[in-house]
Amino acid sequence: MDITVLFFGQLAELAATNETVFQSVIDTDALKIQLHQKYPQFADSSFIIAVNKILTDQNTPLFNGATVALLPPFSGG
Amino acid sequence: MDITVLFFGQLAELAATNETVFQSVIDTDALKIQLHQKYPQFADSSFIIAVNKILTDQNTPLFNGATVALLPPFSGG
Amino acid sequence: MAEKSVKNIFTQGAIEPVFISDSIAKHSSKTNIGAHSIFLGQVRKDVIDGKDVVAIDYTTYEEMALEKMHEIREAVFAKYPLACMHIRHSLGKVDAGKICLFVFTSSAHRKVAIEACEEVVEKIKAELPVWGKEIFEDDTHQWKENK
Amino acid sequence: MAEKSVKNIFTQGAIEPVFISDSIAKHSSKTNIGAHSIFLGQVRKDVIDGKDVVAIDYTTYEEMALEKMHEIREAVFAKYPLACMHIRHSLGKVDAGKICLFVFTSSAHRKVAIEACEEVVEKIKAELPVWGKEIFEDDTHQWKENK
Repeated sequence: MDITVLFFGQLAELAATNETVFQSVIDTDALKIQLHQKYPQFADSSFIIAVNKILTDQNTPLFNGATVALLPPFSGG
Repeated sequence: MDITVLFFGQLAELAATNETVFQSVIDTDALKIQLHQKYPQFADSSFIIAVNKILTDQNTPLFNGATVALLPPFSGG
Repeated sequence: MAEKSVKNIFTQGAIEPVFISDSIAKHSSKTNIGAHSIFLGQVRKDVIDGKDVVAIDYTTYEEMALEKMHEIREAVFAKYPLACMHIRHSLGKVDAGKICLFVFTSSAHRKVAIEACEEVVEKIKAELPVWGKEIFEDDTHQWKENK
Repeated sequence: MAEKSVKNIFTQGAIEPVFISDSIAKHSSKTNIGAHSIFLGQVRKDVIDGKDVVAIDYTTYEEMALEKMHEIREAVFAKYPLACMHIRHSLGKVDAGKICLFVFTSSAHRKVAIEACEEVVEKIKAELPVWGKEIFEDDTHQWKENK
């Protein structure tokens, strides 16, 4: 089971990449734990999560092939 | 004593001139009466009056050299 | 009354889009600006009693209009922390589809620019001694009234 | 979701004033329009901790941003009787003094054009996944946050 994780803005900078793949994460809560283990530099960063481009603010199950985007506060315009 | 009267918009069209001179009118109420005598075609027209470019909605004394403008409803922009 | 700072706002005929882009471009050196708000009035081809409006012919009491615009400008600058304000209004004939009014406000932040622009537009419509004569396709006309 | 009508809104680098005037000029054949409202975002040379911001570098989650913009567009068209709406947002580096956002709404009457424009600007600021990196004169940077 592959979950693609996309990083944007400051998180892409902190992760030093735009994208990575996680395996065997059943939901977004589990993903967050793994993210903070793999990227301790995210500790001070706030972000919201989109699963397949839909924003979610609660724990969301993940399936093979899901794309999870980590979105820091927006600053367009 | 000369009072210059300026016509604008529809009133200029109805009067067939942009400007005329009245003599011996002591105030704007007296002027209105003379205007309606001289230009009966103004009967259905609404307008406000500016004396030396200052709008006035009450009777205002007129002095030699005053300029009175008859302003139909504005429609700029 | 600071007569010397009374600026002309009138242009003969339509306001060309390139005048607007030139005006925008001039602000690139004002790097304290973060937001511009622009309002443009365009002559509508209204259908009145079955006849198309093909143009509006604008006239004004110029001396009074410029003094009034000066007052409006001063009042809006006193109320809002604006960086700039530019106004153009057409006189004479403007064909349907062409621009007859240009109001352009700039500020550090968007709220100020947007609110000031709207306020200036409303004041121009309500307070400037300007008259529009709607000209129909058959050369008849009627006098416009602002709502 | 009507995928086929999702329009691009992104432009590499600054939005040039001539793009804006071309966009305005294209509306002269739409003679049902009486009012245009335009908002422009311009990159400010803010001073932060004693250093000048010389540019903002914009990135986006493009696929999601275009879908979100499509939703915003549909919602605003459903709410207001607009004739048109055009949006451009910069990506990549935009120097201080240059235009990074162009929102352009048109309607028969001014209130609709003005309110719709403001609403679109607010939604873009709040809802579009776009990030601005403020670049300082010494090549350091910080990540912008919208207020």
